[in-house]
Amino acid sequence: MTLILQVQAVTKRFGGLQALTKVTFDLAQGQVLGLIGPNGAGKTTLFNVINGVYTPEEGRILFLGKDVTGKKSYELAKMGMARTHQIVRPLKELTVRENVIVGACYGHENHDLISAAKIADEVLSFVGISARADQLAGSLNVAQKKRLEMARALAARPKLLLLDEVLAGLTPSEIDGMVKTVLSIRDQGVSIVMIEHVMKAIMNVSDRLFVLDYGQQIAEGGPEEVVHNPKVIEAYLGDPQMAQKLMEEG
Amino acid sequence: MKRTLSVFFTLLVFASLLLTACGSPASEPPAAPAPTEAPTKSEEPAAPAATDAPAPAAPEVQTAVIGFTASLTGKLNVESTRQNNGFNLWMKQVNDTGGIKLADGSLVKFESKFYDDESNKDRVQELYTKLVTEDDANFLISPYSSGLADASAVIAEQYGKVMITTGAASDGTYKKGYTLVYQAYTPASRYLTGALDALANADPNAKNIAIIHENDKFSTDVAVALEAYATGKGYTIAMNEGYDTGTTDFAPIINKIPAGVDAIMGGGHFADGQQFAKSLFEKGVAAKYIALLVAPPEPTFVEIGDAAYGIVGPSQWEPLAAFTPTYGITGADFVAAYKAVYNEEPSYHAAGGYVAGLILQKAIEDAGSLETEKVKAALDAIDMTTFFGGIKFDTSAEAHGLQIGHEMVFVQWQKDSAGALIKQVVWPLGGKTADLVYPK
Amino acid sequence: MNFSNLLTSLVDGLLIGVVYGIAAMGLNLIWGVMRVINLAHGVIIALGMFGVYLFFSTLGLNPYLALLLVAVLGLLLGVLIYFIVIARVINAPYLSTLLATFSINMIILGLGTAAFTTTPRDSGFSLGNVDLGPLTLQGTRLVAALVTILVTGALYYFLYRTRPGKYIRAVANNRAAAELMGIPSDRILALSFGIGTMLAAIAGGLIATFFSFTILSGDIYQQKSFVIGVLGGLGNPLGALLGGLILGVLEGILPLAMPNTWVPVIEFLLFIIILLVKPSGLLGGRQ
Amino acid sequence: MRKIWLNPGFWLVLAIVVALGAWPIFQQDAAARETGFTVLLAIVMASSLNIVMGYTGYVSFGHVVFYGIGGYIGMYFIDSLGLPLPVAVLFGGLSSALLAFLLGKAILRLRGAYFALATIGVNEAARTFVANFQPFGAATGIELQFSVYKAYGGALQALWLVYYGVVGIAIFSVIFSYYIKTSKFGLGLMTIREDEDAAEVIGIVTPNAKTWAYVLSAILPGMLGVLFFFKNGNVEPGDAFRLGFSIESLVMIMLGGQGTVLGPVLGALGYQRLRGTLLTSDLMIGSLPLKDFQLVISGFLMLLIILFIPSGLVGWLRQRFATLRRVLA
Repeated sequence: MTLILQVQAVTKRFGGLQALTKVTFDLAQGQVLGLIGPNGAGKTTLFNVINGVYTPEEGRILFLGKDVTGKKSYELAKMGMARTHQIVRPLKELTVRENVIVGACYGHENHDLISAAKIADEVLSFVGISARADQLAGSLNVAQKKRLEMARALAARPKLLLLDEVLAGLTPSEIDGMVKTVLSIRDQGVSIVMIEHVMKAIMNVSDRLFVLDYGQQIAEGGPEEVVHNPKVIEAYLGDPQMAQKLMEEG
Repeated sequence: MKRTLSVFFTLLVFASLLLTACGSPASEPPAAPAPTEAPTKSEEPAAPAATDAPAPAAPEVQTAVIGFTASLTGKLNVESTRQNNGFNLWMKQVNDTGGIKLADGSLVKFESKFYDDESNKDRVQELYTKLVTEDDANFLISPYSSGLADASAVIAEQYGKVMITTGAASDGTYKKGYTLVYQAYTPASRYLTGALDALANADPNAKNIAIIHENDKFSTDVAVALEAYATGKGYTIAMNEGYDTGTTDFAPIINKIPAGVDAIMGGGHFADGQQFAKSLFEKGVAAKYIALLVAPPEPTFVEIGDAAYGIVGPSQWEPLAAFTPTYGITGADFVAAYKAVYNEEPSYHAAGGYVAGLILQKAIEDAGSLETEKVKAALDAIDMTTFFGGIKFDTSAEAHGLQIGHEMVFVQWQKDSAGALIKQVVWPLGGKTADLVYPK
Repeated sequence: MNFSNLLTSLVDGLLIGVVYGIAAMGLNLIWGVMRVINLAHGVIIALGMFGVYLFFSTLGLNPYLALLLVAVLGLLLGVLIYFIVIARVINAPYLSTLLATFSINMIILGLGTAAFTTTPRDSGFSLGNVDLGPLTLQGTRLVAALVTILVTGALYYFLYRTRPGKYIRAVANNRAAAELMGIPSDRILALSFGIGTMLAAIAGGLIATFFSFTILSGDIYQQKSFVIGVLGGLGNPLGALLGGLILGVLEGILPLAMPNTWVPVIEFLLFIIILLVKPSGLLGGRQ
Repeated sequence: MRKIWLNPGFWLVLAIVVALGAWPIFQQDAAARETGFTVLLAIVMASSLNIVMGYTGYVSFGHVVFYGIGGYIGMYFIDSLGLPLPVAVLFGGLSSALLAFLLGKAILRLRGAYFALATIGVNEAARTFVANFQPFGAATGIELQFSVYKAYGGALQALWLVYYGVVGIAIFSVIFSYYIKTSKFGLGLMTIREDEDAAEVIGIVTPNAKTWAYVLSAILPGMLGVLFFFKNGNVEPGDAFRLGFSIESLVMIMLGGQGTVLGPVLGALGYQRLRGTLLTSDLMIGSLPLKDFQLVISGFLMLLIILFIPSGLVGWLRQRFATLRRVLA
């Protein structure tokens, strides 16, 4: 089993604030890792560090077995990493198709416009927004924008996909659709790290869960094992609703 | 095919667009004389001069168009406006007296055509080409500054039109090989040399001078020529430095003036010169002699009050300087006529505008023709004294058209018996109205 | 170069620096509160010059009394410009605000040139000189320094001690949050723009008491204001005074060490370098 | 779809520029040529600035720096080294590109208004530096002898030659502009314009893309500068680095519509014809000539456009009439 991503004792500080403390985990090829934790636990920061938006103060990140600590986002993209943003970032004045073409053009396969257009059409129908292809991206609704965001990441044909709360703000039926999409992405052999608050969905999707609290990793393992971990429940008690949910689901 | 059709359609749309876009120039073929503007041959019923013309056997009257651009907006608008006024005064006078009689007996009256060049170079060539080809200008007058005059000179030469320059003082313009460009003013190289002569005359022992000038083409040309002239005469140049165009705070450069300097010379244009004089005064700089470009001769220079006292400045012309003209009106008549029309004292820019017309008038009279070649020959031969001073052009190949007959006069702000500031001509001695106050 | 020469240059630099400071203050305030670079700043400075000049030379009003009037007119003009123009583009991309303020500049400049021509004016006003050892200081410059310090103090008091001032700071900090808290952001922004133009007009009025000027003279102060803004921290109106002093001293001292015409080259290179290294300004300031 | 020659929008913009350029040549009319020169110059300045501003989203007040530097280098080569005009024009373009490359590496790190401010600084630094730089004549600038035109068959022929040069550059500039817009590179630039951080995550090497956009926008102004100053016979720092010229180019783009190919062309044409008409108009407002108010009128029109149709003429048409999108590139 090859490791696609290795995060080794990564620490990130903002001024006096310790955002991540010695975070360590591995992700094997073709697996889905669920990243959970209360608000402000440092999940998106961890994505930003993996993705090259921030450089960690300590620790190393290995992608495909190579040390990529401190590399720029675009270098990682060229190596086959793609991500979506928690707050969607459509390129508003471009059409939906153009948005996705950009992803295909500048991903690690480095397509020209014509082959990128083909990939874009495939991906758009895969995520189910082909009908909107010629609309300006700014005119989509939230759910469509989330799908667009995913489509753009997929068009890069990534080896590793970082999904930041792609389910937030969706209706239950939209969530079901999106979960299916994520699973079929995994079935194509793409490794995924996924930040999510919708516990039911993430437990269905993830092979393993990884829990962050105040920048520290407090648990890691299979979904069932993790949600029964007392430390995790304690951490979520700061967020009573969430603790309640965990208890129910457990 | 649909696609081909749409291409075709687009081309059609474009073609119609184009027709409308180019409609206006197309409707006036350039070869035909423009019907409304600038009639080349017509009577002038509206002009009061029409009544002066004797009714029987009226000679043919043609109208010569004199074209130029002026800086109605932008940093040179004052100088430019005065120059226009002077020129218009000349034109009015000529037309009122019935025009100029040519060799074939016909009369020429004048009309002017001018555009705003915004004091920048972008459109100068476009506008001069328009003046020549669409407005059918017979003669041209240059824009106000050297840079713009250079650009317009290319067009004048190309179309074989005589151009009189006023305000384009840089010598460089006349050393570029133009053959039809004639300078009405004393060139930059001699702007301040007279001020040095005046100093030498007043105090043979003052040998230490500082030159501080605006860092632009005109002022730098003046400063370079002055330094060369001064070193040639055994002066020490204690400093020669520029300041950026638009400077208002002169304290830093004034603080650099070494102690023991006898004279400070330089300056640039009006605004900076005025402020420079003011700052020198306020900082109590102890120079015995201060000579600055452009600003001092202007009547509004005195707004700075006591700071103006003792400041010397070169002027192309002064109302007080009494030259005895061999051609044209006297200085006193010019001043009276100008005041009557514009209700202000004429500055040298105003006189320059007038004299540009006067030079053309003399050349056309001598040539008896409006043809460029004949007028050019007449201009080359001019050697006259007007109310403005001597006028004679260099006819050598190296510096054709450079003004060599005219000398600057130097004014100094002095106090009259009542203590009010007045402008006196102090140099050349022949034209002086008062002695140089030295040390100031 | 001797000591008294250096001292003179230093003091001259401080005196002009104060003027630069107040000229930049308004630009900085407007940028800080509404993220608008006001390209009409310079021409409003020039209007301030003409205001004081006209009141003084035609009505014979004391220039400092005239300055008060000019300040009030400046405030009104600013509020007017805000409601007619700025309010409509404040949420547009910043290019719109740049060009909108630039068109205001063109309009005022065109009208100003038509009305006043570009003949330099000089108020001819003087308060005499004060001699201090090797230094000769003009009264008008000292009063200008005093007025600037008073204005800066008043601005500080206003921003930190009064309700509208605190509102302005709240809006500058986070407009959306301020609106949620019930602060009438439109009126606060109008007030800020008004104060910004008022400061420009005051700066112009002060300059008119000791320098000659034309309708185009504001430009140079506008450009210096950019440099000062970057020195003192863009968006920090109080940093402007400090930035102005730094620039003034640099302009005073540098010519002693190099040809005068190289000073602006150094000045603008410094500007670019600071922008690159520390865009929030040498003296920090909010980002 | 991506093939340029099948797109009517490309033909429309090309045809407009070709027609504008060809008109004075067919007429052999000098006044039309000079007007054409001014308009085409503006078109090239606006189109090239549009690559940085419209496509990439970086507002530059320093576009004229490239025009000025190119002009100076070209004039220096003609005057001091006696190189022929076409070579000087090439060198002008290349040196501007080189300058843009170095500058871009430094200042394109800044975003938004900070970049805009830095470009003002660059413009002023360049102007004051050249005013001190002796090889370029410092404040006096460089003057050409009238006889240089002899090598090109006299001033008349030289002016026509310069005009052909400008027509060629203008035609090239719109093809170039269209090509970039429809290329993969152009798509990358527009991604940066829309969201630079997202662009990096997607995999666009933003520092390189921005620098190349800057370089590509600098070449043609550099070439134009040589032609313009050659035609005028002299160059001075104040003419070469006139901040107002950069701002006028921005205005033209805004008028026509930023980010479109046709917009800067129509904007430049409209702006220059409007200014030209106002400057030479004989109309009077009361007792004052209209031309005294040309600055006011231009400012007022510009304000109206910014307030009411901020996407410019072409942008507005594209929004209003979606069917026109294919025609209005």
